[in-house]
Amino acid sequence: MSDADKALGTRGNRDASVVNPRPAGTFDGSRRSGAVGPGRPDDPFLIGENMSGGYGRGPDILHNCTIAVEKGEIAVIVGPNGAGKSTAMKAIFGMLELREGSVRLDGRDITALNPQDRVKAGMGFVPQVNNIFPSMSCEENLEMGAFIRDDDFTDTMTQVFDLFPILKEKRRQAAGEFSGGQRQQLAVGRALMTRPSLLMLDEPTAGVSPIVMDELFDRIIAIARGGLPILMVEQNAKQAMAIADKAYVLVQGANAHTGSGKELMENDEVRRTFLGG
Amino acid sequence: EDIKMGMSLGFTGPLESMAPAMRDGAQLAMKEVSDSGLLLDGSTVTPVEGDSTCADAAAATATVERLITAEGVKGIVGGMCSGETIATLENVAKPNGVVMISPSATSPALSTIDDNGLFFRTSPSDARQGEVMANIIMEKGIDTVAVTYTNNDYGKGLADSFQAAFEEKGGTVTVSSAHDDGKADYSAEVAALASAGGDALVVAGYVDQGGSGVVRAALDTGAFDTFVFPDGMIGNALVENFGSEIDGSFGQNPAAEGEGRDKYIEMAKEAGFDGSNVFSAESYDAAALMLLAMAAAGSSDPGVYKDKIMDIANEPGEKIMPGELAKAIEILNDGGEVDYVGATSVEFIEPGESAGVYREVSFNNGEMEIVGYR
Amino acid sequence: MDILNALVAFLNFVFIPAAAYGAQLALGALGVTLIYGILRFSNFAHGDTMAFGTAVTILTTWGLQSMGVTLGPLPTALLALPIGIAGTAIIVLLTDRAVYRFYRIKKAPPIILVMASVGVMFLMNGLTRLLIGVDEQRFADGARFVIDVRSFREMTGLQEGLALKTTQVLTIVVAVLVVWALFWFLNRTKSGKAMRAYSDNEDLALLSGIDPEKVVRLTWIIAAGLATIAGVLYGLDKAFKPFNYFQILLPIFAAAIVGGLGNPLGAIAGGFVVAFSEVAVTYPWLKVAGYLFPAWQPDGLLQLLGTEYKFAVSFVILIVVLLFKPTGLFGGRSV
Amino acid sequence: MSTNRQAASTSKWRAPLIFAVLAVLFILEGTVRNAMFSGSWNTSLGILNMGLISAITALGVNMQWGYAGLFNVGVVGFLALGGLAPVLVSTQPVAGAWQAGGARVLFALAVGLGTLALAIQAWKRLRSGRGLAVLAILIAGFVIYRWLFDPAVQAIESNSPARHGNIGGLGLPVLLSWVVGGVFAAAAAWGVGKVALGLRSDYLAIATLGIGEIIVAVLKNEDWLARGVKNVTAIPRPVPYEIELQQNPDFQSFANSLSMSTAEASGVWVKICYMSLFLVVLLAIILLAELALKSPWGRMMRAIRDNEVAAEAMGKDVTARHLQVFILGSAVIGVAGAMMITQDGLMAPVGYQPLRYTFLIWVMVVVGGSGNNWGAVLGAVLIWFLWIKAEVWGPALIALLTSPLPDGGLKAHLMDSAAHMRFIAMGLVLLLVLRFAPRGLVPEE
Amino acid sequence: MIRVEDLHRHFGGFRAVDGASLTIGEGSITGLIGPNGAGKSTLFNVIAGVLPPTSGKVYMDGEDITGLPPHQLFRRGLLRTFQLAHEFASMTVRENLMMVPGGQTGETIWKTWFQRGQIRREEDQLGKRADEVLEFLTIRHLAHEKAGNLSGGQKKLLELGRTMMVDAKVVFLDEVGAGVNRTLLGTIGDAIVRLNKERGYTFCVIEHDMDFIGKLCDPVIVMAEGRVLAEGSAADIMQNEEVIEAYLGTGLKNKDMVGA
Ligand SMILES: Nc1ncnc2c1ncn2[C@@H]1O[C@H](COP(=O)(O)OP(=O)(O)OP(=O)(O)O)[C@@H](O)[C@H]1O
Ligand SMILES: Nc1ncnc2c1ncn2[C@@H]1O[C@H](COP(=O)(O)OP(=O)(O)OP(=O)(O)O)[C@@H](O)[C@H]1O
Ligand SMILES: [Mg+2]
Ligand SMILES: [Mg+2]
Repeated sequence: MSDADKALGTRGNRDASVVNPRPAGTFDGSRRSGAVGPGRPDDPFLIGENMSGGYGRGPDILHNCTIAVEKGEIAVIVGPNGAGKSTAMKAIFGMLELREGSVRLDGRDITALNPQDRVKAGMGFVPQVNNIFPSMSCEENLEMGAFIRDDDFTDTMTQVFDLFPILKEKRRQAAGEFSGGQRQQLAVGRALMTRPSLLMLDEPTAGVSPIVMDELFDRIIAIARGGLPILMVEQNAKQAMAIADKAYVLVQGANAHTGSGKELMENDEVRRTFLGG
Repeated sequence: EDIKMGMSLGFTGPLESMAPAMRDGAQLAMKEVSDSGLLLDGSTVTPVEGDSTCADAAAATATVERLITAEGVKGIVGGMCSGETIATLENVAKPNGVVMISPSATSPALSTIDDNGLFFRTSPSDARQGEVMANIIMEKGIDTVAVTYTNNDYGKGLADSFQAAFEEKGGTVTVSSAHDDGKADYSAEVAALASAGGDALVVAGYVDQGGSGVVRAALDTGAFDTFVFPDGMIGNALVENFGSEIDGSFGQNPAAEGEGRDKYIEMAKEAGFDGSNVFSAESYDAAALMLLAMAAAGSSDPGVYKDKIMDIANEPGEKIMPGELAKAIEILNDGGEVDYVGATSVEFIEPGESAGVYREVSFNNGEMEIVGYR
Repeated sequence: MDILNALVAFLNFVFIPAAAYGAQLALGALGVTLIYGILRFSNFAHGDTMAFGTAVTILTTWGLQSMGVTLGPLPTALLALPIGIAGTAIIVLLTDRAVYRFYRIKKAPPIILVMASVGVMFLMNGLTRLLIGVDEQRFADGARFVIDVRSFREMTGLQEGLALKTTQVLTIVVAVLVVWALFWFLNRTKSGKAMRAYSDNEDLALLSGIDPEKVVRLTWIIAAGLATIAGVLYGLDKAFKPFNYFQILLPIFAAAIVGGLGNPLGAIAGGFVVAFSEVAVTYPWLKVAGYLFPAWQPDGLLQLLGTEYKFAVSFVILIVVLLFKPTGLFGGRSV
Repeated sequence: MSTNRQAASTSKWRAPLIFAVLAVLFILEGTVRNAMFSGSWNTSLGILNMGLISAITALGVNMQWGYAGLFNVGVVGFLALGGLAPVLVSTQPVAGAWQAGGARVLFALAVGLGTLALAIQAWKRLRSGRGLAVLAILIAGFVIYRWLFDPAVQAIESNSPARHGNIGGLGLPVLLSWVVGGVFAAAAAWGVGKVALGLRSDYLAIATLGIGEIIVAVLKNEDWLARGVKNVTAIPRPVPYEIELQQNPDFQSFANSLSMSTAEASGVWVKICYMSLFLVVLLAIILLAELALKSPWGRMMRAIRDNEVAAEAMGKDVTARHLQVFILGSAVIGVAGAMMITQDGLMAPVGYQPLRYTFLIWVMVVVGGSGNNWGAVLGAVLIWFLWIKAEVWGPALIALLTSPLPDGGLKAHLMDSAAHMRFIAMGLVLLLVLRFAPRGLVPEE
Repeated sequence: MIRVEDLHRHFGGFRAVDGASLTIGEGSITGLIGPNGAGKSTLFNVIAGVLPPTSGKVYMDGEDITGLPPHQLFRRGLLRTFQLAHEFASMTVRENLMMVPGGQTGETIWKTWFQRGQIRREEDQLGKRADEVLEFLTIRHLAHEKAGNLSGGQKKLLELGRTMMVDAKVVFLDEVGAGVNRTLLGTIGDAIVRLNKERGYTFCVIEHDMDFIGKLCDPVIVMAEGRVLAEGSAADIMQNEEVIEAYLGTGLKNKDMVGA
């Protein structure tokens, strides 16, 4: 999971012990889904509206935060470290209990659904960290992406391989042995395998080389234009803003600025304080 | 008066399968006395059980501590294993001056322990059995044997005393090796024994423990087909487990000639348990001895009745069989004397342990036959 | 020089018993390793789960026997096995529901689960004893031997005998089948892959739409199956006594660890390493040497160490194996 | 990476409160007589004393696991090794044993250790053919060792085998043996740690599991050392004997003034003496441990436990530190082992069962709250109390449960098996405690 | 300062580092870039003693340090950060920093029993230093938060912060920038320069953000397929055809589809 395992091989006291040291998951997989309610008229395709909430019994991280994305659009969330970007993504994906606010997708209120059911409802998510299955081979990782699909997914797999040739090359290798950037590519590939109707990416380009980043953005644009809405968190603000149809700047868990990518890029203050240069 | 009698036996732990029949035996005696209504002007006897775990000295000490200081028992049937018995005797019974009669702790170490006259046992020291066994084997014309013993003071003590006696008589012990009870597999032990060879295998273990495991493996691999079984192995379980596979084997256990034992087994059957189980009869006798001593001393104070136990166990006096406790108390109440024979032909030698009369048995056609007594 | 007799002696006393014992340990270790890999804790209740499963199977076997159902030369217990597995599966699922699930949801550190399993071990232990008592129980029937010592001697005319018990053959055959099936399941089926995925990264498994509760259930059912099979085979080959099933936990864990916890292949290899080192290192070579070099009359048993130390020896060997093969027998890969 | 690792701070009062509850339990046990409690101070103090010993053992385990994440599954072995010390240090010398072969045994052991050292050196120094060289050294060493060792052992063991047959003790004060017990265990820990630490962590598990078995096997089978399974009895005490007290007129009047029987008073008095000794040791260990834990040393240990790779990169010598705590923890366990044998007055190696001395201790540590010293103490005393009381409470529970059942086979069967309720009761208690205090009674702050 | 000679590190048959030779000059800020999987992190891990090399040598100040364990390298002043943050999750952020300096009196167990005063004084100083570092990294408010609860970027900052707790000679930074806000990254860049100028730290930086590399690093080393592909000033490198083809790329192709 960490590159320690991959880098350290056999030395040091860090393998299996009688007490399994591997981190367990972080959220409750046994939670049952509640009922799906009706959406509201004029809703965007996905909207997390007025979300407030935090981790466990801790303080609220999100304060009345709203994020939305339309079909065919790319929405980008930026903000300082610790602003709550990842938290907002998790909230939309049901991995966080919301104290207030609702999440609505495609005309339905899905606030009460658990993450598994949101996957079935067509949402795909690439988390910021721990986003691969380290001991499974690259190919199996992709297969797991297609877990909920019953149809033949070889086509999709070919597409992913076309997009990230390195994955094809290393298809039999355990993903835990991948370099940082390779993992990131695999993680995105895995999400694409789901054939989601909405793709959420938490810093998909962190650690990938410029050339791959360009490829990735190209692909994201193409996917979005194909009708699949994309919601992503990015620190690589310059590039991200350039392709964003809509951008949110989050500060301390609340919406600070909203607008199209260009608008925000042209706003001097925003650029200096949040986008770097 | 309501006299409480303690039973400190290993109801959980390695010998847990032996404990219930021992408890039932002791209870049988207590019930018999209690029902008679004759002891100390109609006193009743209430048994109190405690789990000595057999293996854990600390837990056993705590148990006996409870029996004595909290329940206020006047005597204890127990302990079960020698180590635990020594610990409880030293730490609890002796300081509190309570009598303990162990049905099953056979370690020679208990013969020499400084017990203030409080400790007795209805089983003989293993030192004696070793000799008897050596004789029996020699008489069968077998002069080389392999020995396997359960790795505790009982097994080790018996194996040592046997080896000494056997070698003195000119026999050869090809190997004397331990087996641990409750282990998953005995192939290694049997391989070693087989390699050493011998005309018979002496199994100084427990029938419902490693002892059977070793016999099983030895039979299956064809390593031995004649076995010698000392007391820990003799029991119905042996015949049930092996049937006619052990035909030609033989053994001995402390039990005296006469109707005492048969009678006891019958009584046990009526009471709903198997009296032929190991040390069940000894437990009956242990309880009976204490109760009769109380009658003789006219007091349930262990400090007083402890001195009567030897008298009760030995001559002179009227012979008392199992089931005749009421009669015995009557005699004692009238100032007479009894010689308790009981289920195991009790005969105590100094320092308060069974002299050791042994019953020789052999196995034929899947049955255990009594050959004689010595 | 009498190579044949030497070989037969070796096979009879070392190889065959150790192989059967190894297979029994391997099956046990497989269950431990599976739970470790997927549910992330060392299940100390596994030995008692084995005992429980065997107890249910025995009761069923007796039922079948009293109805006159038998399997010919094979033990009737095989027929009762499915019921034993089902019973055990129900019990472990109930325990999961009542005990482990809580900690799973709480994300308690694994040590808590380990200790909870100690609690379950106590409970299960008591339950088994309530169910069937503490005595040794016999339930093996059918033919005892494929070849027994006497007929082997007659057949071959050799001085040494060779016994091959039905249960030994059965143990090994079943072990091979079960292991094969498990591997096929884990590597080829969707559910198996889901289990591995869950073991790798719970959160991401969830994000891929895998239902964790289903994975957990499946794991327990398989573990119950493995435990019951291991327990019954062991009981058939040796004897059934609840206390022994606690004792067997130690070698099982040793086996699972040598193989690398969480690694099924390792568990199997570990089982055999433990079994063979226990039996072979303490084996006195006197008899074999006697056949090979009849002229040599050594006065000892040619035994490296007494059998009292067999377990100790097996541990030393395990550690040495690990020192020279630091990645464990089969790398550190988990399920 | 865990979301819910909220600093759910537990109340300051929690530990004192649980201590108070425990105290009440012991007082009840000492004063109230009913189906639940025995109402005897002897019982109560007896349980407490063993509880204190368990507490010290638990502290040792807690150092290893709670501070450093080292999983020691061989607690029983270190306890047993500690228990050897009173036998070797404080029992009376056996006449003739040393002459029979004491020096030769020591020499043989030295040769054995020397062989190992030589082999290790050879392995490190030599380049080519070192496998062969080491093997040759080991075989030669083993042969010499056995040649020296076997006759000496035979001689010692045949020196009045029924009563002695062992090398005997030095006749020194028994309190000294507590320290020696710690040293024995520390030495074994050093060996184990050298082999297993710094490698994969399952090595430690298997090495400790192994050393536990090996030590107990040695104690059982090496009769010359401590009579093996024949047990050593009459180990001297650091406190007076009850019988002596009972015969002392002053004590008799003292007992009378408390309106207790002399027998009871003497038992209580002896137990209080033991208790004081145990408490002194316990508190001293806790004090030292707390001082260390609340310093940069403790911080470093936590860092290592959290993330060894990073700690190593930050300049901490992880292996050396692991070795240090492993030795310290084992030494503490060894001291407890010596104390236990002193209190029992008996060394019976058969009693060293992993269930009781490894698993139960682990239960104590985890129930108490691993990483927290007071937690370990609480857990130990509580669990030990329950373990003993389960003997009574288990059957009581089953009687209660079966009371509505009609008399008959099932009820009789259940009542018959009541003794096994000890396990079930223990299991239930453990599960309940873990359920309501999943991070232990007194979690690490 | 650091010299790597013909270093190989193979995983099974795969050559992650395949004969890399390079030098990191004293007082430089050396950039290390290259495509994903080029072997940069592996190279770092070998230099930092986390992975043994298959063959080859690493020298520091002319001394052979190949295969020394990390804690000894730390004592020689070689520090590193991890690509995936390695925080001490259950300790507070402040403690994460305070544990770093070596040779603390309170780290010797018996001194914790007898030298309480000395330890307290040292702790005060360490605490101050830690607070300064936190201030600098803009996470002072998180001083008492458990490090495990930090956001991805904050953990990266902490990772960097640790190297600022001691006087290092040479610091290896493995993608400090990934996941860090760009404004903050600018500040970090400034800090690196300051440490380099004022305290004479040598840096070796892996980074995929070319702006950052361009501003900071001289020289820049490009790795590909386990070997050094090119070396030179940032400006040169960015013009290098080979580098552009393997690593930098030529920008977005689908740009025209933006802003429908
Ligand atoms: N333990 C391992 N087993 C097998 N292959 C490995 C292992 N670790 C790394 N690799 C392979 O070595 C190559 C180099 O990995 P490394 O992490 O050094 O890349 P990198 O240059 O740091 O890339 P990135 O920029 O993506 O972090 C990769 O192709 C990776 O798959
Ligand atoms: N598991 C957690 N438990 C408690 N608090 C958390 C947890 N994860 C994050 N936080 C806190 O929530 C706040 C927001 O974290 P989040 O991960 O959403 O930030 P982010 O905007 O994604 O930052 P980055 O760009 O660094 O990834 C941070 O202050 C962090 O300390
Ligand atoms: Mg984030
Ligand atoms: Mg990298």
